[in-house]
Amino acid sequence: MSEQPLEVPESRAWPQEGSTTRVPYWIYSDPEIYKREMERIFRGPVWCYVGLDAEIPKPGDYKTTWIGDRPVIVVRDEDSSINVVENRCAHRGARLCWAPRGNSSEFKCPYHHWSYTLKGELSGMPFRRGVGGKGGMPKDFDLAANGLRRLRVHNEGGLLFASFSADVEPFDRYCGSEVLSYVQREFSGRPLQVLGYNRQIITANWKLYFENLKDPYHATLLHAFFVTFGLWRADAESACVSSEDGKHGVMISRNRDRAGVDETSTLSSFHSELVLEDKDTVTPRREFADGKVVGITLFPCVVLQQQANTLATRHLIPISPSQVELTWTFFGYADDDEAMTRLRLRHANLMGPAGYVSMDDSEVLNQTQIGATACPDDRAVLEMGGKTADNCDHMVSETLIRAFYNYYRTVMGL
Amino acid sequence: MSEQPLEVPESRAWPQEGSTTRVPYWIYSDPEIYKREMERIFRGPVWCYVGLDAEIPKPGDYKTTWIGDRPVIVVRDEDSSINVVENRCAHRGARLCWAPRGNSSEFKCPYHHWSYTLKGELSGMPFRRGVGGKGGMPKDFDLAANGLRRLRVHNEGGLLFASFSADVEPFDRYCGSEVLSYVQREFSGRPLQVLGYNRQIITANWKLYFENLKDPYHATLLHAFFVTFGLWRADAESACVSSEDGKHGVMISRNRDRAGVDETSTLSSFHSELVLEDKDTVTPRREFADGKVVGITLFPCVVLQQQANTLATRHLIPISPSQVELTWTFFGYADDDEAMTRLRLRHANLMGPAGYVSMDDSEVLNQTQIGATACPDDRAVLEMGGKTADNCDHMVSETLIRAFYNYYRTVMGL
Amino acid sequence: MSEQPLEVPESRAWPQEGSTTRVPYWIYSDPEIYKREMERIFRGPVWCYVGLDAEIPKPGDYKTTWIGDRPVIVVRDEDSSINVVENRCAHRGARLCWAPRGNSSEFKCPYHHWSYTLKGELSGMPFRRGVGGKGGMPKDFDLAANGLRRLRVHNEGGLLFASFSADVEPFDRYCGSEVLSYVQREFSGRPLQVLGYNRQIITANWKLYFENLKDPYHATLLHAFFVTFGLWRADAESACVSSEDGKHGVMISRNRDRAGVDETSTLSSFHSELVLEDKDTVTPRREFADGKVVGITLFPCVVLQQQANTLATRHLIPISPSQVELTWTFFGYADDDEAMTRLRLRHANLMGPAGYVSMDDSEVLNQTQIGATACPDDRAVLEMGGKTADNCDHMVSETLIRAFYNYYRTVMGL
Amino acid sequence: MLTRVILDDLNARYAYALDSGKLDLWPEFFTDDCVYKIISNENFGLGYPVAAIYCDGIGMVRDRVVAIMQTAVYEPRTYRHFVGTAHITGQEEGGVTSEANFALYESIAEREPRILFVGRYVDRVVMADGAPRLRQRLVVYDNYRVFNSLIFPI
Amino acid sequence: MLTRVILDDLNARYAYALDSGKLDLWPEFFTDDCVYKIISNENFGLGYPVAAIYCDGIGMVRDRVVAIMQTAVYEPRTYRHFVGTAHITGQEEGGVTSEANFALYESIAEREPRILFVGRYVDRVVMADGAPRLRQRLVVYDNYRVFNSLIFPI
Amino acid sequence: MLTRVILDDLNARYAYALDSGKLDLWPEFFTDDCVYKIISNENFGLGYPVAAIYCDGIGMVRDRVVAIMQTAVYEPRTYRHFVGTAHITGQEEGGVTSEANFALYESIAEREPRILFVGRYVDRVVMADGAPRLRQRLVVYDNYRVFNSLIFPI
Ligand code: FES
Ligand code: FES
Ligand code: FES
Ligand SMILES: [Fe+3]
Ligand SMILES: [Fe+3]
Ligand SMILES: [Fe+3]
Repeated sequence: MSEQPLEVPESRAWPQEGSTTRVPYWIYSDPEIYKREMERIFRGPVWCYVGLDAEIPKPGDYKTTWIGDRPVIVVRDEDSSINVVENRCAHRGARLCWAPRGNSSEFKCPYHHWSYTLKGELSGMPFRRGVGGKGGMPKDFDLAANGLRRLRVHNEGGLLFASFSADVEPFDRYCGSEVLSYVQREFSGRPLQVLGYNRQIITANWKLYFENLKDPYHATLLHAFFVTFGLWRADAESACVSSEDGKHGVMISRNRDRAGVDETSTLSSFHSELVLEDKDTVTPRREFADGKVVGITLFPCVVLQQQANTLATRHLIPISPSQVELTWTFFGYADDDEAMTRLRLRHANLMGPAGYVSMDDSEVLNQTQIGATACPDDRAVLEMGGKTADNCDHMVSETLIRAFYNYYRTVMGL
Repeated sequence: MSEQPLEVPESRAWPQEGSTTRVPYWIYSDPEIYKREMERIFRGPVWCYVGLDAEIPKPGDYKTTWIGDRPVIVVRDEDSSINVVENRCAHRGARLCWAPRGNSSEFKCPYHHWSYTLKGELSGMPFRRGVGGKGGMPKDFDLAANGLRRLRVHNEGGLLFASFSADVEPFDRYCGSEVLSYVQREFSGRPLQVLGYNRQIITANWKLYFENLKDPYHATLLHAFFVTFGLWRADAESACVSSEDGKHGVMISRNRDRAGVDETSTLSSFHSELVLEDKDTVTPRREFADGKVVGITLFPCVVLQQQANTLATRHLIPISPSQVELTWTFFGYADDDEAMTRLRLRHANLMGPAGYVSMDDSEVLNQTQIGATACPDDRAVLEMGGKTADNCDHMVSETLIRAFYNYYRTVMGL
Repeated sequence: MSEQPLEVPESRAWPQEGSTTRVPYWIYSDPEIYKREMERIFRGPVWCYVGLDAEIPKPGDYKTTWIGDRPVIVVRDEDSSINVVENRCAHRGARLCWAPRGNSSEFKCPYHHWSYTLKGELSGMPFRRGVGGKGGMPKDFDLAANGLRRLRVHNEGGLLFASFSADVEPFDRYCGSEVLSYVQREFSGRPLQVLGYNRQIITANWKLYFENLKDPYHATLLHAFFVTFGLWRADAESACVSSEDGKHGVMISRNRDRAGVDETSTLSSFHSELVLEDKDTVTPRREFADGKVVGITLFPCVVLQQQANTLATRHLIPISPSQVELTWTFFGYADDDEAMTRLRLRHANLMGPAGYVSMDDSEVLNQTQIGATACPDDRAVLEMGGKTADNCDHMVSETLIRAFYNYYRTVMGL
Repeated sequence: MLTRVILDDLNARYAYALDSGKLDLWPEFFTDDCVYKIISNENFGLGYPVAAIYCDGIGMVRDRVVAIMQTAVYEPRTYRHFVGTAHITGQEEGGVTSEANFALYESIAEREPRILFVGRYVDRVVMADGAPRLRQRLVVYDNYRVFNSLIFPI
Repeated sequence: MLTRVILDDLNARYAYALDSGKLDLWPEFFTDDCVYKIISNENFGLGYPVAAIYCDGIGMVRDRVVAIMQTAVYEPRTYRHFVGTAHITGQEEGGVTSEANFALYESIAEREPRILFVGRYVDRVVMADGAPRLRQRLVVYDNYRVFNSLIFPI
Repeated sequence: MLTRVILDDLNARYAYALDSGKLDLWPEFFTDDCVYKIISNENFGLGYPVAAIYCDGIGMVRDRVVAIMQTAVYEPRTYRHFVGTAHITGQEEGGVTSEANFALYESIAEREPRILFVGRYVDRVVMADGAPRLRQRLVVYDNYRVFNSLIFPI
């Protein structure tokens, strides 16, 4: 039962002119491109983020989520291991679990009560042998052949990933050692505690959101709040690091003081007169030894955010070419003191749909989607910081986006 | 002016493996399949339900409805016969009748006042001969060639059917004798009275709703209310009957007492402690001599429901691959006594969008549509009661669905 | 970077039978036809209305609008000339201006602060030379090659038009002398003042709206208000005038008294008993020397309305095959006396989404869209006033629509 | 005695009980001989008796609660009621007749919030057991059809 | 004397009259010298006088009713008004100025119910002929444009 | 003393201040030691503290106003609040606890109006400086997620 072949018209050719520095706008709205992304990327040999281990602490705890356009259940088994199975009954296709979370010792489909173990094995159904000698399932019906599709799973320090592909690389090779070290810096195995969610629709293609987090330079201009309070500044000690193939990216910087006499203070986004009454909102407490602020885009669907004292995963769930659900899961470490939790919650004001900083992003990305959709045959120009996709030791660059699209074109055959 | 040829990709091949017992999920979401259904089924050689004779009792009474994606008017002519015409002006395409019902001696289009008889014949228009010697319609304009499209009509004991096809079989042959006998059991010509409507959107493909009414076995599991009060039980004397070609189906059972010591009482859906204060809600009065409860799916768009003392037609009007409007028309017999009407209204609590029983169906069908849409290339497994499509004398079977898809594949060329 | 070739299926063939008098319904709903319209018509060699000169009186004043599916900015430059540029940043595609209007000395993109002059020239961006010697744009980055797309502009007596095409004819040749004379009758250069907007979605294809204003005959039937108060009557001295190629049309008539003994008084839309308390609402003051009432459809996207004492442009902005935004800009002359302004506002009650007359149109056009969408393979019959597309000296004719589609077929290759 | 302000209080408590999921409190708002119906404006206007929910007496009101809680299968959701200012349309034996507009929103996981029902309450209110209670509440909805399911009372 | 509670009563009666289709009662809510406009927030904010419905004096209010009932061609529909708690913004000769938020839903056969208008009433209310009446009601709507048609007053 | 009618007045003034864009008046509705949160029903129900907007003390309320007015980048829009009749749920030291349903509509140029949030206020109201003020306002929203951005307070 192979997928329907995807036909992307030949006119969908990547711009020849400086191909690394040009991105055609049709990738943000073409439904055939979107279908191909679902197939080759989200159901391909990738590790998709599905949640935090701390969301389902007890055996039988489950959550439902999506990998691209496929619904899945993430469940903790009796032996505390994590299983990920498709959230779709093998009988006639009903979603098995209807609630976002729960605890159960088995999955029973409401329609005809087919029952599955937490591993997705079909364990039985009513009337299998008929009623009063009549009806029932055929003798040769094979329970073992009719279970749920089960995915490969990886738990990296509390971050849960799953893959539809049997051929996906081991997680460490998938990340590459440098990106992995940044992941492990935040997810070292130190137990996490969930602080809550923010869920929003971003009215833009999922890649535009991903690009936004591979673009450190916009944050020094668009985000007046950042600049004004020194949380992200173009003159801070910074770096841009990609995995070798370009699919993952890491933006590294440092929180600084309020801007002094430098490039920043001449920007229109810097408001020197602005003072907050609650200083704590913009005063991070140092918690990582290296003093860095790190944002990681882990292909294809998660951003790992550490900014001031707010930690979060941002899970991208594409809904259509022009919409993506963004689930922010805020967390701290289980051993955080009260003062740290207080800061994490205050700093969460920068993030989410009403975030002092993130609000700008959802607004500008919607505007980008409008522009890109209107003119599919035009293209973006990505030349800040040069025309290559090399790592760099500053943030005045679009190198991570260039690296990303080099990789994307390979996977997508574009 | 032939239809645009429909191109269903070759990859849309029916699963080879046990083709009678497998239904591919792409039939529930593919827009090309949907278009082909509108053409080959709804505008093909079928009898589509359009209403009850009792809805338009007086000459000039009309109602508007849809046959698949085509708007039609069902009207009682001066001589009390029933006409069905397309609800679309022959001039420039405006819908003629804008209200769900009314009474009129002619149809006059609001746009340019073209007028039609109740048979759909164009009878005239203003300014046909111009004004002051100027303008007007050409001399050779032929009123007779510019009427409304008129459909074939059949009235079966008060049930009204129409067909776009000149080649459709006579209604009795279309039903087959056995199914027809069940239709005539309820619609014997005994005058009906309308008790009211329930209209709902089912957020699922129309065929999923049709399947639901060809699946007696789900009702014993999903519908805890049914099981608990003995209105539908797997151990009741039952049968599944298809028309020979498989397109129509009849589910037959009996209302029983509350469950005793049998399979039912061990089901999770059986709630032995549950007691209603109003016993009448779950206590049918016997009205058919055979004591049977009968549900008929009459291809392609109506379910004839008799359950407890509630009688209704359920009219399926597809809106898109993922939505179908379901119009329930509740009725009784014109000579019902008051006590019977009281029961019909009470038992209507089981049905419709908030029905004690039907609510479960609209919920589970939406979940099935979600699952099927997400995984178009997977397929349903229909093996309950065997792998053939034969009639059976019990309800622990999916035989009626298997029969239906055998027929469907022929019509659809799949 | 050429457009993706548009594939309109061969089955989309114009009806052979009397091709000038038949319009197939698929042109109102087919998405490929719509795409081709955007390309060949709205981005083709046409003059698209974009607003009134009086909307942006001061240097730096701008408004945003759309030409078909492309967002544009209309701005008054320092030297008072008018520029029209695409509203989309050349960097990564964000819409530049987010508000419907404003005043600015430059356009600065919120995302990365690329700045453009009011002519659309890229004037610079932050960090072009990097920060602290790192990053920045490549040395060979050419500001001049990365500006906004600028459109050709024409100002006809206060009416602003723009074109994406370098090959568009001069405006006078584009109109033809007769149509141009009617345009100049109302837009003679006498200064205008804006009185306000009415914005509405018409739930119909944009061409159905355009047809409606090329169809003087419907107004005498559908619009009971018109007929009853003599504002538009079939027996008034009238004419229908097309440009030679058929794309523009002019309907000319006269306001008359209440209907007397003639064709009108026998119409069902004439209500002889109807009396208004406020007579001024239906009593125009003569303002044009010729005593005429003139409605002009200027291809492809504006209607110029003069009816009683209400003057307005009606701007058509297609949203999808089945929806068009209609922006009414009501205006008067800058030197109108108070009494005239009072009448203009009173007579505006006839127009817009709640207009005594226009309300009928939005209702009937929605019904036409429903009918046409349901039956794409059927066609309209346009024979009122004959089968040719000649001008005529009465209003009992569909000649302007026939002329329009003769032209449309040529442009669209249908 | 049964003033408009008292009816608004009653409606606020009614909405609060339903929206906070305290379904078991819902029967308290009715008299023993109550009639409660959720009926389309179409049926209501045509004089057809069929309703989406039809309760004739407090027993059927209580049965509805029990059935929803014990036998119904549905995706979890939240309802949110908005009730307009009440309008007293008449006086009658022991109480008043009144109407009030209502709107009902539905929120479900992974979906946008949706206006599910809009219409009016057609009420008969009396004092009973020391509190204003509904002898009749007809929930007459304007919307042509129900979007999928109606799980809880309105 | 014209308290907030009285204004809410007025608004409830007003909504009831319109929503129950008693269009002929609508002029009763106005004074003879009234101004009634349905105007976009865009025009209102820019100081443009053009309105979707513009009535200057009770005659034009009555004309609107007559024209809708006798000449307008439209698909049947139901409107449902929600008016928020009134807020008195000032006192003036013979009455008060006040504002109240409103939302208007439209229900049409074969369609889902739709939020058609949302905005605020900007009112001047006076006592006249023994009842509170509107000397001015500006229906200032927030929505950018009207979805197809506006048939009845708001 | 803090009656339901007074709470409705408070809510009407609160909605008026926000909907007419008088953001600088918004902090006036709170006590100095206030808590203001816009939090999903999901987080609220699970006991998770994270909120879309989290203000602990009047300073953070004022900071939010300043930041929106001076640093936020957003497309212009209008919000319109509807607040249901308040329901007093309890008495406590110096005031009352209460709840009221709310709905928030968003209108943006070139778009249809949209129901953006729907939910309930969970309030603690006290008299302070001669007026009823909010010691706590939890804006608990039912909708699963936020459609794009939330710019202004609710
Ligand atoms: S669909 Fe799950 S048991 Fe039938
Ligand atoms: S469209 Fe019906 S008369 Fe013209
Ligand atoms: S998108 Fe405009 S400056 Fe980057
Ligand atoms: Fe950002
Ligand atoms: Fe069922
Ligand atoms: Fe017209």
